[in-house]
Amino acid sequence: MLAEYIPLVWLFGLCGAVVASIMVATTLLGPSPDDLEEADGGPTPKSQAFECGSEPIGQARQRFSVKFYLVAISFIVFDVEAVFVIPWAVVFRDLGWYGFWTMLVFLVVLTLGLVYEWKSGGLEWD
Amino acid sequence: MSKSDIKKLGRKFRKVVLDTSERLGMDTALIDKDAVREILEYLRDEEKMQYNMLRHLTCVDYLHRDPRFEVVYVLYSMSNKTQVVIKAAVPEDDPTIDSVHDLFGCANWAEREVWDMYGVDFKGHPDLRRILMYEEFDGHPLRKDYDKQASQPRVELRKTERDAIEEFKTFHKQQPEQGSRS
Amino acid sequence: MTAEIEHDDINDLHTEPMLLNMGPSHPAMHGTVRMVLTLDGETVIKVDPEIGYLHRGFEKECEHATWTQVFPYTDRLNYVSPLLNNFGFALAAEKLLEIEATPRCNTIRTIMGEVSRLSDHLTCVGAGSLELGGFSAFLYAIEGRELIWDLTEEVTGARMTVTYARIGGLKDDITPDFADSWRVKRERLLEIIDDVDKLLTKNRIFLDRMQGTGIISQEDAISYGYSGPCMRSTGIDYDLRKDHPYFAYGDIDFDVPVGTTGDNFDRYLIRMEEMRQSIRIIDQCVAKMPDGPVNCDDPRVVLPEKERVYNSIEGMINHFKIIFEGIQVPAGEIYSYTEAGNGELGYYVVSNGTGNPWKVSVRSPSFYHMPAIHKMIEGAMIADIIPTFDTINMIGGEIDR
Amino acid sequence: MNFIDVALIPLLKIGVIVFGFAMLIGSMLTLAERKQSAYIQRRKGPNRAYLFRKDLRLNGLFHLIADGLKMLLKEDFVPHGANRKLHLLAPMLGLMPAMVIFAIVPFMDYACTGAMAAPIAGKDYCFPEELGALANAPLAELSNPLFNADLNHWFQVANIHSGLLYIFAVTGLAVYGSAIAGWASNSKFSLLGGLRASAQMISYEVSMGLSLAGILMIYGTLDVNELVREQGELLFGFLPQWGIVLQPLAFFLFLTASIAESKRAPFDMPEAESELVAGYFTEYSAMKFAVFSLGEFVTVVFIAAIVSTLFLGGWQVPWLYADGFHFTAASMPSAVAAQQLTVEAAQSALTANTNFAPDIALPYWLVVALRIGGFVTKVLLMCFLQLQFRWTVPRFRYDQIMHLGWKILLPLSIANLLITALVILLV
Amino acid sequence: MAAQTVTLERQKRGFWVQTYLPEIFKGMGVTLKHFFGAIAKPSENIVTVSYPEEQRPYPARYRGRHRLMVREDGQVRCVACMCCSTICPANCIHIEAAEHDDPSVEKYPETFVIDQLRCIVCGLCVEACPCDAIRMDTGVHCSPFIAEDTDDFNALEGELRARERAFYARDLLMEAGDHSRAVQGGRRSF
Amino acid sequence: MPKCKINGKSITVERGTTIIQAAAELGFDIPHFCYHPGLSVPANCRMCLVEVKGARKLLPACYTQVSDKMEVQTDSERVVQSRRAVLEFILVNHPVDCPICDQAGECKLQDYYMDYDTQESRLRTPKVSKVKVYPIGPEVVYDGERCILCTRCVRFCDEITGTNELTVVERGDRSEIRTFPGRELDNNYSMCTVDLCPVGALTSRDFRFKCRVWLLKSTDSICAGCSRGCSIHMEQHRSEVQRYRPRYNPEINDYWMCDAGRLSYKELHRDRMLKPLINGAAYTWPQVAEKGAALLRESIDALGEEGADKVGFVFSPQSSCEGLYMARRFAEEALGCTRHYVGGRPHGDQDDFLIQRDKNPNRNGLLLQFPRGQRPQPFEQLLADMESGQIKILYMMGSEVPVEGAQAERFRELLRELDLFVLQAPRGDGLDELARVILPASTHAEQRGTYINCDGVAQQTREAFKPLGSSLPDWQIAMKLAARLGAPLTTTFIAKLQEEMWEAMKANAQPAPEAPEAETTEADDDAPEEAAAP
Repeated sequence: MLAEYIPLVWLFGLCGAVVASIMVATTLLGPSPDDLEEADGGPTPKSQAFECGSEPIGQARQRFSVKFYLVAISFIVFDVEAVFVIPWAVVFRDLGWYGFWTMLVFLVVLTLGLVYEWKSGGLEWD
Repeated sequence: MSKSDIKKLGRKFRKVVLDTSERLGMDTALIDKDAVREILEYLRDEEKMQYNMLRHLTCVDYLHRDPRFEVVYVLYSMSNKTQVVIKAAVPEDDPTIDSVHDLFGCANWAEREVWDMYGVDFKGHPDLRRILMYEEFDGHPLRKDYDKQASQPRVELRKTERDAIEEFKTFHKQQPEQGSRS
Repeated sequence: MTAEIEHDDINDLHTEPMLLNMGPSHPAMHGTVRMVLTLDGETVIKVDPEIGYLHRGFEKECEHATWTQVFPYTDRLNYVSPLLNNFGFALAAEKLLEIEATPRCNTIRTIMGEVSRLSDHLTCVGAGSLELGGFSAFLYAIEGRELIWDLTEEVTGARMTVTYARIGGLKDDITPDFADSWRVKRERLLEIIDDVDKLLTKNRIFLDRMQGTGIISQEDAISYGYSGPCMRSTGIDYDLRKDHPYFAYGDIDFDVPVGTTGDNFDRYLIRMEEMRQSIRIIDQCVAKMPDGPVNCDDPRVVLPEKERVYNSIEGMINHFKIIFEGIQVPAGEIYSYTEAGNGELGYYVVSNGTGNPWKVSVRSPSFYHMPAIHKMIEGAMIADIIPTFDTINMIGGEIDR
Repeated sequence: MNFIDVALIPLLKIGVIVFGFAMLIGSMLTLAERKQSAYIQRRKGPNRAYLFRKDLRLNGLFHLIADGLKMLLKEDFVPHGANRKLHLLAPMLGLMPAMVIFAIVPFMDYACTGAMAAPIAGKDYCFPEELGALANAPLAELSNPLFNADLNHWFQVANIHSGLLYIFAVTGLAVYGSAIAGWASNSKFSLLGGLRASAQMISYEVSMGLSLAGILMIYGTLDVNELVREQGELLFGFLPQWGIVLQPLAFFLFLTASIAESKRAPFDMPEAESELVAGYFTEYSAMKFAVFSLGEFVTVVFIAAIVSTLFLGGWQVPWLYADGFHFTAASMPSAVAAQQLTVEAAQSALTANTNFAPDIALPYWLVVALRIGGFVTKVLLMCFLQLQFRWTVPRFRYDQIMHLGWKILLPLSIANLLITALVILLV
Repeated sequence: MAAQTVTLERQKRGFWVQTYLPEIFKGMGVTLKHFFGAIAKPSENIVTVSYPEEQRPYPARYRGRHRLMVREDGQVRCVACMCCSTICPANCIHIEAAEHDDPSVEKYPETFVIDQLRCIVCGLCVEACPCDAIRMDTGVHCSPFIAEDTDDFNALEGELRARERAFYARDLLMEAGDHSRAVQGGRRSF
Repeated sequence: MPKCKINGKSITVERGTTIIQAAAELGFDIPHFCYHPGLSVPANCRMCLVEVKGARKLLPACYTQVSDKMEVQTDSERVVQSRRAVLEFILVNHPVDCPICDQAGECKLQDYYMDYDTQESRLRTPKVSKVKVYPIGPEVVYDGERCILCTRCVRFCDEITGTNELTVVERGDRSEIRTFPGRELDNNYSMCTVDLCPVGALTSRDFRFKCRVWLLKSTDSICAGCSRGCSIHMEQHRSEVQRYRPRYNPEINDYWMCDAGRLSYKELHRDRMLKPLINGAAYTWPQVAEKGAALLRESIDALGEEGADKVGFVFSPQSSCEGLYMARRFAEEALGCTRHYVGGRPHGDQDDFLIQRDKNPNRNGLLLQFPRGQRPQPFEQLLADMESGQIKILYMMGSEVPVEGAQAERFRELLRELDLFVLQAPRGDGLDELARVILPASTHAEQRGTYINCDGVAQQTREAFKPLGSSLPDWQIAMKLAARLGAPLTTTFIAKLQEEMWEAMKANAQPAPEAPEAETTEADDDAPEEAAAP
């Protein structure tokens, strides 16, 4: 059985090697950057992160909007749904009406969740 | 139409309207600079005039003349389609005048430009910064005694960036409800 | 329950505001403006536009130039429609000199002005599409603009920096085959406008981006001195060509489109419609082009014909005096206004009676549109800045002067 | 388990399919996109690069080489304050998933080394030369490589039974590339781009998964090869039973969701150049930058491949079966009969009944070639369509994308699922 | 009333607009039309001009590189009256006058240099010339660089040389010159 | 005292005043070609015809004297008509020469054409050809076609110089100005005819084709050619003086100036030293002040107790009073030097009109810097002192020496023997090779300064352009060095310095010379006060 997965091992290995060698190649072949750091360890104008030519204000790595987390949480809920639905779908013909009703209940519960999130503004962006 | 407006203005504010003229189709009133808010507000709100749009705000530097500056307000009436020009004389030794940014929204930037270019200080302006030149610029370039070819030393780092960090901090402090829940 | 939730939780879902410099070197900032944005996630809380990156000292230069030498500078104000700036200044100087351009000159100015307006609007609509990701519509519009610039080049000798107007007239008469040239280009332009229309106007993605974003109210528009398509989008029919006709506009039949809500989509629609109206205006002008001289008959102002200059001392003296002294404009001051691509282009010109203007102050439409941008952007999302900023059509050369 | 099976054949397949096809088409697309957009926009497009002679330009073909070399020789720049390791890792994570996902894309059915493969009810069966133990097995066993040694999956890197799950698994990985790139760069534009990318990709993954449920219900398998085989059946006796025919809504849902997954216009929010300059790869240069865009293009090829596989019949050429064209179901044994037959009975039924001859008989190698060609054509067409799409429509706003994903695609795919279930049960 | 106001009514979005698809297909139709048009008839439908090989003809009025007209005897027409350098808004014309051996000429430009990089191509100099000595109708645009010379940019020295090449001196400007029909110094009789 | 009305305005004038003068007093400009206030009045151009009430014909305003109750119209229709006619006549034979004519830009003909004529040419016959580029004198070129025969030049030679070289020959439209046979226009003031010529018929050989006049920027200044110090317009283009033009000053030079003085502007740009040098190495001013002061201090100290006594200081009568005042204070307070000498150019020719024997413009100013009795000694004394070794250190202002020939050679030799030679001058004149410290000073064209001429009239120069190179006005150099030598001269602004200077000069001179009228003529007052660099 597992023999089918042997090509995958090869594939992952090969792709990884190719991508890594590209990375190494570009680092080696391109001109090596210089004066990326001021004497005090600060960035030179060249090595500064891009902010339209102005000096960046504040930190780039800060807490970002909670809405992004909301999406992540919603994703978990609905991706779990997908995880349940897909095996069910594959064997759906065998399950027949019984399978339909059970899944309907499951889906309704989840859809209610979606409706609640929708109504409470969890899917709004401003 | 606006001719009578300018006359009416002259009659109503006899003391502060120094001169009126109508040359080249420009209905102009020269006024005392202290009355600028009063007159502009009157022109804007008066039922029959409704000069509700400030078309242009600029300043002219008449070097060697007293008063040296003239701040010019070009007003337009949207309903009557007429225009008047109000000029306020500003002397060289006291280059200040009242701001009208709350009467006309566009005066905000226009006044900043006049400050930048001529150094006329608008009292009551909320944010009188330079607008076209950089903060560190020395002098007011459109004054007639500023040499056209004058050059200024290169500025190493612009202060505004630093200020923006300060501003960020104060913003953060003043409006904690806008910040994170902490 | 919903309301409760909104009060208790949603408003509380803010995070640290992020300060972001958008511009000056940012693809959507038209090269020359910087906006310091305070962001909450994707929402803009506060915007502080900063201009001046393209400041060239236009007004200072003008004070040191002769009246004629100002024209090359005006080309560089709104560099997308240089002819309109040219004519605006010519009109101001003529008002000061109290001379009138000839009917033929006025008609040509009307034509070329509208040609420039077409290029302005095509650029604006195209760039708007580009910045929303619709690259093809942009390039179709640019193709149209190229056609227009070809036409401009045929007439003026240059594509952008035309220096075509002169006080009291024009550099040259219109080309003899202008009408034919226009007829060909007009067909293609209409096709292009239709293509852009098909790609954008009813596309829901485009509608979602444009409708209901960047709204300015009538009161704000008046208070901030809005003009042009931005003013008309709010429903106020403020168009100087209609209210105070100049050049040949008084005799020409055209519509002034106005919007209803003052949002980006209205401004887009108005520009699309104005392009069609411009074509209509040019058609009428081409049809009834008056004969006669182009330059007015005033030896103080207009250079004598070359034939006279080469062959008679009188012409030569006249020529010399105008060249080295400049046109002597009588002392006085004037606020002269024309309807440029973006709105009211005013020149406040003061003369002290010499060959150099004492002051030339430009009321550029963009300079009056930009201060109110916070009214349109604050509370919207970052992405809304893009169409809003575009339909305002800020032109760096014009705002920074 | 010999060396040839374990190493040589897989490596050969990887070489041809992943590097020879996916990567090649992907990198060709970089040029194709520019050329195509040029023609759309009445331009000429890139045509300057030349090889050896100045007039040897081939209309810009050498830009492929020139651009690659240029990217390779550019300065590799890491901004100050960036996390160097993650900064390096991110592009690799951007390209890797797009490449490894090709493992399960079937370019052809198994190659039958035994007796002539023949269609029964729209499906090909490979009869071994010697039926042997299979003679009494149900017909379905013919497709099982455990029993039928003559099945050779030469046209698919890994013949995994749960191929679709593998797809979901690997696309899930793609999020990391852009998210890490956005965070590692220490730039606000990158950060916003990375956040957008991750939120958008995970949002659309839900719809993507659910929109496929209908397909799964109909064909009842997770094996990609089997899915394609099922699509060869004829509906109403003449219409190939492709996914798009049975699940038109799911087709649009899946296409939309997968384009959104690939972060291309009109879903290119994470890299929206007019807002975020270049989004999560703002701070990337040289080949690192190119790897991101290469990843994007390989994803385009992959999406084209998977959409073709799931909805456009994969390697199926309409009415073409192992022995030639059958334009109606009447020229094949019917499905109900076929399923109950043993292998031996089926073979004898096939050979006995002259009615089951193909309408146009073709040699097997030609059928193989046509099918591979057909699949490649479909993939290219879908690539073209995606590129065309990009040059036509403006881009969404960020909240509109989330709106589309959560409020339109998700409910629609749930509805699609239920309706499909109902239809299946009722019909 | 010549101009009238027209209010642009906003159409309600129909169902099909809301479904995205028809309008997107319509848009695709436009782009596909152009795509196949460009492939089928490149000469008509591709508007790009591949610049160095193909060149668009400039219209007759096009203001290009300057040229100095010459007299019948091949000498420069210019008499160094400085009108052009006076009116030039960019100060790009530098003239040094000198006394000519021929008393009928009297004055000629010993040095006449136009800095083509400073020139803003406004054409005022042509208008200001009282002798028909300077013209901009060459139809060659003011590029001081020649394609083969781009290698010079590798070095600073090369850049400086390139800057120098932008200074078009009298003889170079005269190369494109031609006889003018205008009479020098005026016709003496009519 | 007749009282008349011109254009409706009344004025009372002295008897004998002409209409043109009276009108000018009222601000009415009557066009004229042949009339010149400094010359006799021939009334031959007919340009200034005005309408006088009661007179049948138009009367020449330059000639007609104002009488009581006269009513004059200077711009009536008739007058303008007549002017147009006159101009048309003049232009009939005028060549199309503006492009090559130096006068274009200050040409009366051009001005009047634009003001009064602006009609097209009606000429249908050939123009008369006359002589062109005729060398009428060594400094002046004549163009017969441009000449309008106003005879100003002829009258100038008759009345002012009395040399009588010029006359009008031929008649009618063939008339030309010529010199008498065997002579040429060669006198000390011949170039004044160029100024006088209202058109471009007489042009200066020196200024010819050098620069268009409309590009020139004019500054009021003085001529430094001799101690007369004629008032001039100094006209420069791009920081280079192109010419001098006499400026009307009845106290000094009226309308005139001599040719030598007129050409003396060349001195301003000849052989300029533009960088401060110490031992041949160039430095910035702060460095030079530092090192130069140290060098002076060391050299003085090296000479022992009596070191200061061996320092000689040469003052230049070419410098302005301000420079000399500061130099004196510098010499006395900072160096402690008491041996003062006078440099400057040697004497030359003189005549009985303007040219003075003393070729230094500010000798009077120099002398006034010192109290009577302490006046600096002559240059010959310096030579003697150097010869006898009493001077070991020499600080010299100005590179001119009033000795010539062998003495000058000897001076150069003596300079070589010095311990230290500091030269503070605009020009090197060969002395810069001998100096260890070179301090470039700016000329009178580049600074504000006061000069007192041979008659004791003080005049001010103004800054026509910024000092060339790194040169500085004398007074600023003195201040820079003095600050480093520990004896700071505290003045920062030139106005304050001038006040102090006048106090000192008044004290030194009895009777005190008058401070100059602030500005003599139409002065642009906006030249910023230059502040000494701190």
